Amino acid sequence: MAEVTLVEAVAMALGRAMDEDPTVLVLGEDVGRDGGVFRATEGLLDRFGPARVRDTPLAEGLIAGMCVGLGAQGFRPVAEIQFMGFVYPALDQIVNHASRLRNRTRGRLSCPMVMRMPMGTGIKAPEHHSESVESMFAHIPGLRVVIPSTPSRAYGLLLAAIRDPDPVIFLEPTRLYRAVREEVADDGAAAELDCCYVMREGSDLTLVTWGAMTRETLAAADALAEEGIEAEVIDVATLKPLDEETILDSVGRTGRCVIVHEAALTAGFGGEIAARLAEKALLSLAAPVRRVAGFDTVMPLPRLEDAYLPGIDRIVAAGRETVRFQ
Amino acid sequence: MAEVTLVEAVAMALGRAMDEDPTVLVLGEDVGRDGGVFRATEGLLDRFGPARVRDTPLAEGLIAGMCVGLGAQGFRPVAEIQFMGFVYPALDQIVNHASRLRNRTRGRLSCPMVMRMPMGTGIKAPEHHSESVESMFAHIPGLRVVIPSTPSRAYGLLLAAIRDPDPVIFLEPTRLYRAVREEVADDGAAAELDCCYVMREGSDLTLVTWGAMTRETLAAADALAEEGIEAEVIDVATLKPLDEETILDSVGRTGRCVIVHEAALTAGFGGEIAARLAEKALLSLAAPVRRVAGFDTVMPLPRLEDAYLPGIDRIVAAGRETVRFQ
Amino acid sequence: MNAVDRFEEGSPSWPVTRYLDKGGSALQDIPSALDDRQTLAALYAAMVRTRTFDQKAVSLQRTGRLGTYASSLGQEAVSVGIGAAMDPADVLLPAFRDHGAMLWRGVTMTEILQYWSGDERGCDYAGPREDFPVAIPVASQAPHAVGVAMAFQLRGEKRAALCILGDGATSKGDFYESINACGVWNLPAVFVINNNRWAISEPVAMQTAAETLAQKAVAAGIAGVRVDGNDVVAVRHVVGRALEEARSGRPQLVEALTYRLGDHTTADDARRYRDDAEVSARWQEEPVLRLRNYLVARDWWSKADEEALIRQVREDVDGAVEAYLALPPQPPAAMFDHLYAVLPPSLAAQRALLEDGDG
Amino acid sequence: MNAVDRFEEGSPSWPVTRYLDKGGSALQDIPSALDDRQTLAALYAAMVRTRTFDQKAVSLQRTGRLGTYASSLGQEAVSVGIGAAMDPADVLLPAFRDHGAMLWRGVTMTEILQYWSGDERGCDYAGPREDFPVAIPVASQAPHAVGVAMAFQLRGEKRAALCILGDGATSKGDFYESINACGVWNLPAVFVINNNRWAISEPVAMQTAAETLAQKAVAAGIAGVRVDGNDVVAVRHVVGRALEEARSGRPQLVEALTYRLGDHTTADDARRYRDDAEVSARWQEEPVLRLRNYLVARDWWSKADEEALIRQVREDVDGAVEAYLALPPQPPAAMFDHLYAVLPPSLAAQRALLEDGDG
Ligand SMILES: Cc1ncc(C[n+]2csc(CCOP(=O)(O)OP(=O)(O)O)c2C)c(N)n1
Ligand SMILES: Cc1ncc(C[n+]2csc(CCOP(=O)(O)OP(=O)(O)O)c2C)c(N)n1
Ligand SMILES: [Mg+2]
Ligand SMILES: [Mg+2]
Repeated sequence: MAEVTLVEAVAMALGRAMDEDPTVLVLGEDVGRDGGVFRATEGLLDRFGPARVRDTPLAEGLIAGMCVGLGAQGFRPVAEIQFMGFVYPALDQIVNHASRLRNRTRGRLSCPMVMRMPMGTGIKAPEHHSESVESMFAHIPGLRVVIPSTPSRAYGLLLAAIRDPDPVIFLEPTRLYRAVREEVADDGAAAELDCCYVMREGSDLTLVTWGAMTRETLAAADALAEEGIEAEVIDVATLKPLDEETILDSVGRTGRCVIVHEAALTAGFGGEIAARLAEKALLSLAAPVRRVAGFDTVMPLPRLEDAYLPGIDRIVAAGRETVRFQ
Repeated sequence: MAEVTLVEAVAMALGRAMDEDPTVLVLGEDVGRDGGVFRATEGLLDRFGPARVRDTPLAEGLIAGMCVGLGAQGFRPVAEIQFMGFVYPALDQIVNHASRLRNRTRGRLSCPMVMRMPMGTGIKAPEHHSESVESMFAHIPGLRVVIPSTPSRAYGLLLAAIRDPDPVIFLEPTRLYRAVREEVADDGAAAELDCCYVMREGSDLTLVTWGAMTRETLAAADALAEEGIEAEVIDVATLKPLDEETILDSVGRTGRCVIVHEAALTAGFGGEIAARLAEKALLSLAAPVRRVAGFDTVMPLPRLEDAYLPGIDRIVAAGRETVRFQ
Repeated sequence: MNAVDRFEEGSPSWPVTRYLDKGGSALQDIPSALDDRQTLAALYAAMVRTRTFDQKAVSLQRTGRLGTYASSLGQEAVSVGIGAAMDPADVLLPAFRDHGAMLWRGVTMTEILQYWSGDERGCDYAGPREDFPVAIPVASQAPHAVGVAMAFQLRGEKRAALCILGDGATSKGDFYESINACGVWNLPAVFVINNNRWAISEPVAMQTAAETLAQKAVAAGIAGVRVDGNDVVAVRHVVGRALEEARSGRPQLVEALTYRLGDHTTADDARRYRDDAEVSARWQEEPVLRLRNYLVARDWWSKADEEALIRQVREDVDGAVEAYLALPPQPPAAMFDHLYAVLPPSLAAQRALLEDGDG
Repeated sequence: MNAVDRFEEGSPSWPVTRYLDKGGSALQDIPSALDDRQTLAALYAAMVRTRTFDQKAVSLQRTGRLGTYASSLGQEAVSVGIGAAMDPADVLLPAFRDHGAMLWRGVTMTEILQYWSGDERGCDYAGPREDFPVAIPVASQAPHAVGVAMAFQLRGEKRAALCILGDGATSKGDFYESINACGVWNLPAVFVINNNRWAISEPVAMQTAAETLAQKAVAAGIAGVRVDGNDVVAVRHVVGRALEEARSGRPQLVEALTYRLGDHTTADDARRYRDDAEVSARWQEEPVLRLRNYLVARDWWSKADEEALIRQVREDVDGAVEAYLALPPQPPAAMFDHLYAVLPPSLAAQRALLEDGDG
């Protein structure tokens, strides 16, 4: 069993999926000889050849639209969008077609595609390389929106996403690509979609997060533990469709909840989770729900990236205040 | 003073704005001789000529991108997107450029553009003519998102939007275009942006909504009044930046809140409002917040449109249950 | 307004293929593969069928029994010619005005009416199972054709994807991205531009300064040709040849010159923006009479043939309308039935809300 | 891999304008407006300046004092030629690799460094106030050029918008939509395609089957020409003529053939995907030495000139770097300062959170 980073786990899952299913294709900009700008498709060209590992012209709308055609024909395209900031030209195809083809044709045609893309800050890249607009996708009926937070989760969820018969937006936190190594068995075992994962148990407070912010959130939970506050940490993992039970169950026990995300606060996905609590857990809530999120301003260029990103301190402070709230 | 429909009020505001400011331009598909498919630009070509009222090639990305160039050059383009379902090709320009140009250049260049588009169901048009994805725009820092609910509000808010120095997404509820007539003076008076409007006062319950759903919501409030429940009805009008004070103030008094919108529930803008309540009005809340919203499925073709749309009954039921909640 | 002039046969480097002149006289020998009564009569019958159906659909809309509908009046030759040129195994990716091609390929009139009545089941074609449904967002079907064609190439199948687009669609980026990609990969795809001279109220001159739409192929490094879209023989032939080329890995762009004789859709009133005189003049070029004249001149079509055809087509259309009107409505909860392959449990409550009639 | 062959002078219908051959010998008379020592020496100096700056920027990045940076090594002639051809009143809409043009137009080295260090203030150019900042999303600047050109047209000004795009950008829909729209409206815009043969790891053959990129103009019905992008004289001349045409209402597409001698950016390692031999061969064509050879041959450039220039440029670059390194950081709350013209009160709390250092 190899110790791998998250991006290596992605490559491993892609290789596995292509191995076991000849209908799986990989396409995108620089996914071939270059192996992807983050090396997520490294080695695939040599293993599977240029027919199945295809460098595309520089056109995200085309990439997404091709996937719809390939999907309708029974292929399982896995497309890479080089950075989330470049996904917008693909939105028309994702929203108006990929998410609707099955519904529109009453199941006659479908769209078993995966669109992978790195998201979020943390690598000090130029503008548009640090987007977190997962809530835009989470609003669209017919899509799945999945965000892994560890190498093994990335491996398992990506396999599940590729095998899933419907379109999946698979968001890979750039900041985690090489942050940690983990033992991941290349055993073809998928992880469960459509469910939250409890990363840490605790009875005083529920911290809900996903993607890269799981790291800061776990660190904040450790810091809170030193103050005697035991926080449960939930990794939402699949934003859509949302497994609200796990969250409601936890908050039902703790009565206190802080939601953490990197995306801008307003109309971010944290709002949806807070809303579910206000609707379905009001009587359990012993303190106001808090959101620790990105500011409602344009993600700054790298110099101020860290100032934008919700840090451990802000999470700890929000957790502390939430627990102390009477 | 003329009795006008909402779409006539839009045309009136456009004419007024073009009259008083030579930098105001109108552009889009079929906005010239045809006067727009809904007649929102009727008469403008004859009054202002083809240089200022411009039929564009069929390309929404181009339309939005041109506006960025025109805006940077000091013009105030008012673009029409024919239906909200066709706005996605423009998203790259809206999100990556229009909303960011001022910030990116530290104020050197800016983007005083308005993108108007009809939204929502109600006219039994084919697919993609019934979208309500306002929350996608509301998530983007640097934008204003404005939705009028009456002819006079449309007139005043559109003038304000055109005069505003920053990009405004101006969403016109198709269902209201010809639903009512109202006296609107063509006096050039703008309505206030960035604030909610209280459409009806009441002390038992707060109903929060916007756009077309204001009609059903007001009707529901009337029905509730017959049961002895006095509902306050708030028209959010500007979703971004959000005036949360008016909402918090009302719920602070009523302790009960139902949010109504046509867009799909999950990650819809109702989630943001419910979240604000869970964060900032928890102690005032005497009952769980309720959202009455579109289902999390693809907006069906016209035959099932009415079944998709949250109806008066659902609002009344939610209001009643919320007030009865102990 | 007469903004379409330069779209006539003007450009010498982009000649227009045509066999029958406006009046139906042959300008050159009809391609031998088409030059028999049966083939031409079938093309003629399909155009009559399409037009009859179309008129019925418009009248159903006018009487409140159909939703907004996009008529193909005057453009029957483009659509029927495409349908006839395709192999059953090819895949059609139509726009929203291509009823003739869909009907030829076996989509039923009832299905088409059901779709335009606002019922998704109309897209679950019993016939051509792999064909794409109508594309409403203009040009958005073009990249799907790239994907479909790539699927054929990957499987080594001798099939082609045929995508129909309007002249307005040639302004959209997805059109260019798609023809360009087909060039890169030598994909078996044919893009037919139905140049009916108008995109709602905008004449082609408002879409492009290009003298022809066929020449847009140059940008992609693929072949582009023009055809008289009111001459079904020419369309059938040129598109047929294009499909052969495509199946051999040479993607093609075909510009078919026709004219939208009707309103844009039933929601439109074209008199707001175009002269009646222009429309009347274009009636002189319309495709149905043109082919009939030719058939009659060759003694391949009699009054009796015509009457029998009309009777048959009316019967078919009436039968289809009857079947359409008798269709049971979808239950509201059906809106959840094909959202995902399996409805996630988290949506069950919403579905139940609808089933309770509480929706 | 040698996928770019057909992009050499191959296509007879799309000739490449060139004055100096690889070695710097004149192939034809230099346009008289440029044929003096001062003009050519200025072009030479600007290329040296650009290259020196570029190398410094890369080394700053390597030593952790700059963010990811896109070098223009080998492409100085395209960028400088454009800068020199433009009037100050024209507006530049660059991609992210066009430092030479920006510098010529008065953007300072310090500003460019500040931008690539991740500080928005680097886009608040003290010089060309109307020029657009660097566009990161490929081809997304093209429609801005349409808007800018339309503004000039509306005001009746004799100015042009000049938009620079990479070869990869010609695959994106916004490029086609923009050139097409300029054709429709006869807008004063020039689009220069910097064909440096690579888009990160993809050679041009992966972007298009078109034999040239200039021919993409045919799709838009506008003029398209090719120029040797390593011959600054040719670039200066061809782009200058294109700008004149554009200002008279005839939009232009110019394909400049050059080569990306360096990595895509400092985050890239080009040896992963392209042969060293290809790069070495291309070094024989690079633009700086080419012009120097010509100048020297004409006795317009001495060793002393060269030394003086190098000294001056180094001094300038060092001064700029010093100024850059001394720039005070933006306070975190600055991220709210230009979000809107006036910060909405509802955001004051978030801004305050940052100002408290609590962020
Ligand atoms: C992306 C997009 N924008 C706008 C519309 C609205 N619309 C429907 S049809 C049409 C004109 C299409 O013209 P053309 O492509 O020539 O096809 P035709 O209607 O003539 O068959 C427009 C603007 C749309 N459907 N899709
Ligand atoms: C829309 C978009 N997709 C992807 C990227 C990532 N990316 C940055 S540069 C580049 C290649 C650009 O190639 P080209 O246009 O030839 O310009 P060059 O880098 O050669 O100057 C890519 C794919 C991007 N910036 N924008
Ligand atoms: Mg048309
Ligand atoms: Mg390049």
